[in-house]
Amino acid sequence: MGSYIPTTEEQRQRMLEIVGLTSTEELFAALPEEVKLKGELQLPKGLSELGAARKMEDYAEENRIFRHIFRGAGAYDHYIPSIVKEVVSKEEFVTAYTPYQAEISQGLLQSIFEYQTMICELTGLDAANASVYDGASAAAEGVFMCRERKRTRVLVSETTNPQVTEVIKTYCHGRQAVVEMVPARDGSTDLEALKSMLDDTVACFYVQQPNFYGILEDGRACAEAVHERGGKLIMGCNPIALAIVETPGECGADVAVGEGQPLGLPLSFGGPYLGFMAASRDMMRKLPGRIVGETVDSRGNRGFVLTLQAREQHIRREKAGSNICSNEALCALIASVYLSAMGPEGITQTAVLCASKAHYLQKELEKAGLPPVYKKEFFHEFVTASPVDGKRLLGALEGKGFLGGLLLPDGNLLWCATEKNSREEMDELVSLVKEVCGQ
Amino acid sequence: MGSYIPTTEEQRQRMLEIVGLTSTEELFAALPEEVKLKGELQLPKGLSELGAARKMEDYAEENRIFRHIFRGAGAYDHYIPSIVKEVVSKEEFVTAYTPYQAEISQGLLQSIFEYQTMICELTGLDAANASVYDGASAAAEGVFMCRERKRTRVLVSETTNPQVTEVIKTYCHGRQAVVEMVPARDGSTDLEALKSMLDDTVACFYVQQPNFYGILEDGRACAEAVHERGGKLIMGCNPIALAIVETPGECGADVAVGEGQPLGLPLSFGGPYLGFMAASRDMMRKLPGRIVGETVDSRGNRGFVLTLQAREQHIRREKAGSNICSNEALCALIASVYLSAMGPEGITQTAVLCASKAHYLQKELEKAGLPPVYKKEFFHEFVTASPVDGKRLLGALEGKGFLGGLLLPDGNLLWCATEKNSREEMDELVSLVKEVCGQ
Amino acid sequence: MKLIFERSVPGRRCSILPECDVPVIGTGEKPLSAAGRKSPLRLPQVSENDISRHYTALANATHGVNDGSYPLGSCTMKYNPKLNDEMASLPGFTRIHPLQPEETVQGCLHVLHDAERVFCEITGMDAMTFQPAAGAHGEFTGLLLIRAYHESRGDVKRTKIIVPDSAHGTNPASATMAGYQVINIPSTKEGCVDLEALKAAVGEDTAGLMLTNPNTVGLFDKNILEITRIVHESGGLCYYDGANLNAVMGVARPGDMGFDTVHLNLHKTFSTPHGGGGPGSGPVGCKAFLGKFLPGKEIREENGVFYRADYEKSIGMVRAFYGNFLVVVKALCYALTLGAEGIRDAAHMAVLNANYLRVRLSEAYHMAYQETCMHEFVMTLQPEKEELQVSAMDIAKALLDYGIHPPTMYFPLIVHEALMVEPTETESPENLEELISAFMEIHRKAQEDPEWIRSAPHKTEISRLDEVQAARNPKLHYGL
Amino acid sequence: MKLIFERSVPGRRCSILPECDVPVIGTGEKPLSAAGRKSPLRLPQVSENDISRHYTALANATHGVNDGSYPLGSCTMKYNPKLNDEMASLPGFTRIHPLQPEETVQGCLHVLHDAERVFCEITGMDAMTFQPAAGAHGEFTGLLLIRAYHESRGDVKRTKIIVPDSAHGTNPASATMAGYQVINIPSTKEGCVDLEALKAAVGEDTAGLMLTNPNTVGLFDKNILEITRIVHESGGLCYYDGANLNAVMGVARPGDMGFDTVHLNLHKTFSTPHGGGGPGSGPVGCKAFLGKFLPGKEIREENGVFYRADYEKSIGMVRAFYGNFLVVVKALCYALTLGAEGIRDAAHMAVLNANYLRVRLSEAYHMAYQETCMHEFVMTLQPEKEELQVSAMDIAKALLDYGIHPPTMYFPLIVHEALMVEPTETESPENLEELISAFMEIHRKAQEDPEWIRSAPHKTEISRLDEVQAARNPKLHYGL
Repeated sequence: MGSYIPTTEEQRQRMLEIVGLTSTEELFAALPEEVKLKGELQLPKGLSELGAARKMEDYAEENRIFRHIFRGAGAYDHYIPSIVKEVVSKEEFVTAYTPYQAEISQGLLQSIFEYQTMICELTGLDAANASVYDGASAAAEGVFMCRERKRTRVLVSETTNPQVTEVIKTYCHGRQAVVEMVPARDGSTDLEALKSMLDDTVACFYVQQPNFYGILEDGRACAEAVHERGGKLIMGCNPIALAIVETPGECGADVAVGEGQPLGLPLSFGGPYLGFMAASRDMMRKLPGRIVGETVDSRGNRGFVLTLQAREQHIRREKAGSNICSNEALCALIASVYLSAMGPEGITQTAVLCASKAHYLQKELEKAGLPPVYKKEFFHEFVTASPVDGKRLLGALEGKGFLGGLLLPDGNLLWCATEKNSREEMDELVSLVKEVCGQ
Repeated sequence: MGSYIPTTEEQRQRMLEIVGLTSTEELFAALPEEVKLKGELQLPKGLSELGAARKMEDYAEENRIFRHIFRGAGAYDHYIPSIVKEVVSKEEFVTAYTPYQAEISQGLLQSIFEYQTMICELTGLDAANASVYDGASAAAEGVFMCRERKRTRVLVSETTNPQVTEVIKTYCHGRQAVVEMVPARDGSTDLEALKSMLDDTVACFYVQQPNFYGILEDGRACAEAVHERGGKLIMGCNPIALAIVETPGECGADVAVGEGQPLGLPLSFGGPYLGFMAASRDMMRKLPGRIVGETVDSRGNRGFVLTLQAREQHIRREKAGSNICSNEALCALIASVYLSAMGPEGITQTAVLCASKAHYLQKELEKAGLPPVYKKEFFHEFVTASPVDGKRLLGALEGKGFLGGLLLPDGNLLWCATEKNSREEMDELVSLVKEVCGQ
Repeated sequence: MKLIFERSVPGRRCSILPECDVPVIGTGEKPLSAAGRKSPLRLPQVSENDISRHYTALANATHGVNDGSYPLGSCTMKYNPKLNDEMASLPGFTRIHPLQPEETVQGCLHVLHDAERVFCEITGMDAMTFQPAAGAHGEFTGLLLIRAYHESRGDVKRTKIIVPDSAHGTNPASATMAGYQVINIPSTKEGCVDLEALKAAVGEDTAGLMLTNPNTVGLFDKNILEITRIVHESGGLCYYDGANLNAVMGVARPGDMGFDTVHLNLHKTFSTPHGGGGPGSGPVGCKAFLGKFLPGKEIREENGVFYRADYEKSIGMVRAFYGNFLVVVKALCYALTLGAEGIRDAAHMAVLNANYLRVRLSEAYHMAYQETCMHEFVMTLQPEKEELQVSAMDIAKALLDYGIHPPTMYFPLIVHEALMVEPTETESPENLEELISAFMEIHRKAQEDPEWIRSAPHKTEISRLDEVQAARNPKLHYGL
Repeated sequence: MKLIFERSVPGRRCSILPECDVPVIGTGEKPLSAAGRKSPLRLPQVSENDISRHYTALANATHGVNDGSYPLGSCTMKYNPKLNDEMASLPGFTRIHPLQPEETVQGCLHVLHDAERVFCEITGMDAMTFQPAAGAHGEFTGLLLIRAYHESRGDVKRTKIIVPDSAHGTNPASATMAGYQVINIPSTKEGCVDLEALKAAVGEDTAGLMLTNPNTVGLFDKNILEITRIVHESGGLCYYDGANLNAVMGVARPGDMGFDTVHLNLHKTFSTPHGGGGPGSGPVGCKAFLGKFLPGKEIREENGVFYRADYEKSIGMVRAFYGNFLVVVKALCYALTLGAEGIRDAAHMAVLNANYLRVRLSEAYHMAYQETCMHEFVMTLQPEKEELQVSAMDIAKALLDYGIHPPTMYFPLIVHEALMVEPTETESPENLEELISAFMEIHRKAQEDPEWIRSAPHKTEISRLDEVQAARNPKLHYGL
């Protein structure tokens, strides 16, 4: 049995004496006999550290690491600078709790304040929170922010990542908000359809930028249409893309949310990830979760505290706008360090590299017989048809260490390229594709 | 080109102005034209961080990691507790220089003081230094400690790790010290031969415990023999074995040295490793390298400083006993944390596990047709004969992910087992051996 | 301390990425879109050295478990074994895309599968989802299960969730998020459920009850079987808030107390680090009859092969993918290390430490309840407040000068001037002794020099902060 | 701070290893040997939590490059890029046994091979060994090469090594270790080699000269070609101490200055962290004619396959295996990142930073030399010492209160009350500004209140320590 208990048997006895008991079992005398567990839990015998390490390594080795990844669809394989890993492994950051005691948590609080500033910069909006669970739950929380008594309809573009849509629906279900899908046209939101669906009962419209197919949506047109009918626009954004595309702020969005995983978080089979949220000044006090604000201490020094807590569940209880308290603080720290290491030039370079590689790949795949399905502007993902069965094509690639595009329900493939994909690697991918497609 | 220079072009210009120059080239005006490099160094173009990471990963992937290691011979595959890696990756420990400024280096100094205490405990001697380069150079430095004007002969047991012997010889060459080998008999030092070689010209005798063949030497008998003729005994010890075998102090050795790699350092293709050194009180001031001592500050608080610096080269220059200044401080820290995590029980358990596994393996290999060559007590290494060509046997094992014993020049094999080798793994090894040996 | 933005110098940068090896798109003459970003991107422009020193300074200004005791009630700030983090950082876990083909993620599915079995056994549940990313997220998920259950039976009149007034604030907030009306019921003097009040509250509109046991004052509710029976008889279901599981794991199981669904805080009970407020993991377990409603996918095994299957009537997803997977890896590693015996022993020691502290501190402080506590206990500083105008907050702040993280302040709401203390099982007797002597010294000083305590802390870089100004005139980002 | 031994509690432990799965030998009734250990093994008995907190406290009491500027002359305390450490911790390097078969260590041999090419190009040498583990170890190795060379020619009368009096103390110590007699020659006023003295010193007994250039006062010796010519003409060889290479890498090469052998301090010039005093790496390069004497094995490549070969007349090994291999990995990663351009740029910036600091500090401090310096410069506090009784040591200690690591004190020996300042290229102008303002403020205070400076530091946990007591009555381990 492994144990992290420092107390020796002798010390326990002494402590029990002082408490006035003779055995630890007596500590549980208040428990009715009927609820006490008879015997032991049916679990394997505890392991030594070496034994546990072996066991966990065995699990890890049952997975297959792909050296070449061309799949995104919500989780992106970006380069993580070494300094990011170094900084976020500092024990203080890893082991601290939520910074309730501001005087001994200024480092953590300041890091969140800096993170909030960076998210405001990326999104072009006025206020950001300290993060939520992931991009999908951020989208759902964003929708909750926009609900008003008479506005119960929630519009979501069909071009949204299906997982995000599903989470929005799950969150809305309990509250009887009606989620309706705005149809797509040639891979992007059908603006005419959107307009026709808008009325005074619509709380908000959620659109993803770039959308699930990698295509750039017309955020400004969406904002105009929605605002015209008094609704709110929520944009779900890829944070890397924000370096080179119009920001939610520039588009006129009310709320911006997104999955922060591209900002230095490893793929990790889907989590922990990072939901970021920002809002215009009007919506600031509706932001869920923790928010850090600047203030002064009793000696006039600048300091930081958790603020606007009056919104939160531990004060408002059932009247709170959200129940969230634990967020993804360490992931937010990762994003901050990542954005600092990249800087404005570096993050722009990342975006440009992603776009450039994806466009190169798209052209080369087209030559190899995989025509693009949509003709619109895209960022670093795109959809192609496949002349052969998609599963067979992907299987052949996997055999060579390539994780190809995601097979969509309609048989098309959703590809992704990032700054990590070299031309050489893409050329190799393309020749493998050619082989399978018999060119 | 990658760069870690923070200064921007504009800032450089401003600085140059203040210095009174117009270009950085002018800073080098003092250099004769003839020595200035014409053009650029002939090196590959500098890489981005991502590019450098790729390149280094490519190197690493050209190596083959063995999952099952049964080879020692100076580098041992022990389990490294997780806390060890965590502690020694703390930036302060990694990036600091030698603690010359004691007031802001108390942490580092204290850690070395603790390390010295642990080495004294392991070896049973009175004083230890802050470490030297590795076990082999520690042995050579130990020999230098024992040289006296009229004693120029250095005896080394033939059962010593050949690399250690070679380093001792290299070190002694310049100083005209004569290194002579004391023959072995049935795998351990021939005590009678030793006695016959001893006289008033012998400075010291170096014996390894357990010796290169894994066999336990009679340290006490060596000490008695050497001391009778006024020489010194240096024991080169495996630090794990010291938990269960007679210590150099108990044997009466004057100096103990050894390779500290088993104390939490990874194999790392041979380095960085850790040379530890300890000595009896008489020899204390002859210890080379840095030593930390306890003292008090001007307010009476306990504190630690580098001490006995009068021995060292930056004060004594050509009269110093050794030239060593950089040591292996971070490796010494690793050893300290390792020994703290293991504790007396844990380190004893490690030694017992090593011995038990090795004895099991030896018996099983014997059954598989690999008879032991020596019949003496051993710790966790032992020599067997091989009924088939050793290279062929090892090659077959390597094909299955097993790094087998080391092939010795005489065709025998030197095997090693540690606490990491499970019975299951050893049984698999043995059945592979049986296969090859045609049993 | 400077902000990272205040260290920024125009043009300074790290060199992370290589030049583009394909035709460049998205910048300059080849903009990606007419609607390119126009506003400047004012991120910090710093060197790697700047970053290293900046975050070193921030870390030094952050108190972690590695800096000292952290007896923050209800948060179970135990020591976080480093092995768990090391294992979660294996490339075989971190480099796995969540949408890889099933045969290439057998290890991940195996982890989720085994974690489900282990944590079901500990809670006495039959099935479990790891999608929820935190405790509150788990509560919400559990309530959606309850909703789905009633809806599946066409029982649409059940619109109310009963919550004791001593509950964590997340409980009522989660109930509201799940579309329920919250019925608060008062606690007894002992902080336990008032059976009469409960009986009065239940009815045909009762969807369920949310409860933590041991409760938020650190006592085990002896009437637990009666409580869950009353709710069940009304047709409602019982939800167990796992925040306090550390006290009873291996000793008693929510499933055996009559609960139908439960969430765990892996980041509390199973020693995965809190990360300054997350990522956590709030898996939700349930009895077999609720299993078909779980979110996400079920992980099944057949002949050693793991595969995903749809739940029959899933409530949908509450998060993308599989939840905070790496946190689950850490918790599983921890649970496998402890085993049945170690898990129970941790609970035993957590409770012994709490009682030892309670008894020792009773010499100076007033305990809100006199009984043997579970893993935590609540003190009331009401007497000190009245006599010396020294509040719970003042005592807490005074502890900062001793390098000790204060207990939870002003919770639960039912105790005035509350300090809730939870030492956890990983604090040694020597650490407890330090804690006790700090508490005692502070109490003594409060008598001798109350103003000194009221103006604490005195040794921290930053003194008490003006929270009112922060909220009244919110400054939520750096004014670039 | 408590010692780890003072945190020890009998019986406390971590649970690292599993039970034995084979018959137990070596303990109890089955002792390994009659001569088993008898004395108790008094190692600390602590929990993992104890260890985590103990070493957190020690780290907090240790100043690293991550804590602030570190202008320690002659030590080149530049920023250590994290990538280098990350790469050196790849399992593909750390999990390789040094005695694995050649075909399974191609990556390691490839690293050594490429590192040899890169560092030979930078130094202008033809061959290089990575066996030496530190600078002094390299010096010793280089001198053994010189010895082997003369011996191979039967030239046994060369028993002397010439060393300038400004040299690092390791130079004469290394010469002695290699069995040579040391001839100290004086420096000129400029800290350079006195050509006349050199000419007088050389002769038939000259084995060689040891020199660093730029020299230890931070000046480039303009007569370098003359110096090496004089030595060569006497039949001696020239050894280059690479401690100061950071100033001239990519600008001038020791090989082009006439040196025959050179050591590098990878842990200085090539930015591998110092680790509190090691592990370092002191590879030794040499001209072709010395190559056959190198220690260890030569790494050769044929058709992309790397293999080891014996040097023809090797001096033997100076360390087991291949040296501090992981340090070489870090240095190679660094050199590949910088490339030719970056390496030269680092030297340029290191020299510019030093000169900028020198010029700015000249406003208050007295410089030992007035010329344009290389990467470091020497101030003399002799005037302050005489006028105010404030010493170089006092100024250094006063800097501690500003969070700045002081410069090297009292070196070189030829300058009285010396402070040797080396900012390195990775300190930003803002950091230099902080350094300057600290130096200026201290200088001002030294005039106003010299006692305050003499009793510095004032803000550190520990004040000045009694070094005399430590040496007189050595207490070198904890009294268990």
